Amino acid sequence: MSDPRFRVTSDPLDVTAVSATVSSADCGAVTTFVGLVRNENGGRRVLWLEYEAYEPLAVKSFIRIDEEAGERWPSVGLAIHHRIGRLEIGEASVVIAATSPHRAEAFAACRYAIERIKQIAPIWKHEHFEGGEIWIEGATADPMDEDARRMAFAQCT
Amino acid sequence: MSDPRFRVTSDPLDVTAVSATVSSADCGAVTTFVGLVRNENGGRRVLWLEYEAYEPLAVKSFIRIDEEAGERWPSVGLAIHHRIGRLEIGEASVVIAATSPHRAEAFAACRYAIERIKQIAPIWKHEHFEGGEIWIEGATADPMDEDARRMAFAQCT
Amino acid sequence: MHVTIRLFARLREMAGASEVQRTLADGSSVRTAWESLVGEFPGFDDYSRAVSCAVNEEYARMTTPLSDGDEVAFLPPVSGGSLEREKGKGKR
Amino acid sequence: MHVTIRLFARLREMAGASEVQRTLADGSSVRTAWESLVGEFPGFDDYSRAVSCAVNEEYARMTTPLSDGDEVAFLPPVSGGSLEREKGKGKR
Repeated sequence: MSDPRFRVTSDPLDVTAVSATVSSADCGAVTTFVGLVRNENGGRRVLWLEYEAYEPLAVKSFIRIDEEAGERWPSVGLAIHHRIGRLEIGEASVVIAATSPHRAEAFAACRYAIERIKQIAPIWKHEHFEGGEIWIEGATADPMDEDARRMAFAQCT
Repeated sequence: MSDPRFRVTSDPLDVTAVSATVSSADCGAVTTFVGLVRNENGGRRVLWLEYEAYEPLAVKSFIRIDEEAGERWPSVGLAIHHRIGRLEIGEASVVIAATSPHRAEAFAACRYAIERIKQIAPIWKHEHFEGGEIWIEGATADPMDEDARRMAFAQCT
Repeated sequence: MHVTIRLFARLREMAGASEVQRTLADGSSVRTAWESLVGEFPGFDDYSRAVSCAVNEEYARMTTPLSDGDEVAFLPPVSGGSLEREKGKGKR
Repeated sequence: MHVTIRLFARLREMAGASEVQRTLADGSSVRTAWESLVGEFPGFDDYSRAVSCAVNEEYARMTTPLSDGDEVAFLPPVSGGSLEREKGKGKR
């Protein structure tokens, strides 16, 4: 059950380690995406973030995203690590690595994964800014929503 | 003259170090591309590669690619490191990092950079495979070729 | 039947608990569990249209029937990934 | 005038040198330098259509005029980046 490719953790994320879980001698391209905590959001001066997850379902959502990507890009290896707990400015909240013999597929699958994480992963961020705090609320998590999935694919082609 | 973002080196490449040259507190997204030496190419069993560069012009070509990307995506920070010399299977030949407040631009600029490197950077690979060796020859390097540049942009949108 | 309800993010804060227990009538669905919370915690009803749910660590529907011992989770709109391109859709 | 010519990859191998010196007539262009090599090294002419060039570490054209002391570089078709998606266009 504990696949090193899909993790929710309170430890700092390591791009090289995430990439290593999907690298092999026949892969020519590795594309990674790293989401970092910014010092500004919607005009607010951000102090730090707190990420919360429904951990077992979050890991399952990553596996689901990998399966969706695998239907479209069978040659791609995908890994997703998401951090939880308190994160300071500049720290990585999410790391995605996509490997493939060819670069086009690696880029596409990496982009697809971040779009889908934002749509369906049961993870929430609590923004602490100068003057207050706010729960950021984005998408209603519905993995069966085909329109959302099509929108995610549309970003990748 | 020696900008840490643009390097041609015989030392192993480090994704984290390349990303660090373009990270800042207002950047929310980092996209990287790593090209790895594969064990197979065109049906040949690859043993190792040897990369050769016209180093000063290669570094200038990276600066040029950054300027081209900056015209299209002004918020992006771009770094390109390319390795030369003998590389074993699984080693990184090129690392590109693109940072931006927004993910779409980071993905696009990273993809643009690898397309343009293949088009114009004065770098050559000598493939040593089981049974022989071969110089891989791709594109005639012409940075003024607007058709080539349009083709590179077309991969990113 | 007896179910455990997991709450996250702003729902957790409004309820003052990350987990609550409920005894529901046989034949209850996820919706029954949600409505029991809406009746108790002011503010929950604001989420009736946007909330999603899971049963026993699998995504579910409001119509999913419940059994004794189930773990139900209510998920406010999610915001994983990173802050880039967020447009401040959050509620205070 | 006197120029230095840098050669790379297969051109370097065919010439057996990474650098050669040439004395050219005044008014010579990059093309003059190239033609002096084509006359000397068999195989160079195969590259006459695909080669590109640089003068003093800047991209140039075959028509670019040369001056005494210039460094001219001839660049066979390039293949930087990585091997993915290559389709074996190389020559032996």
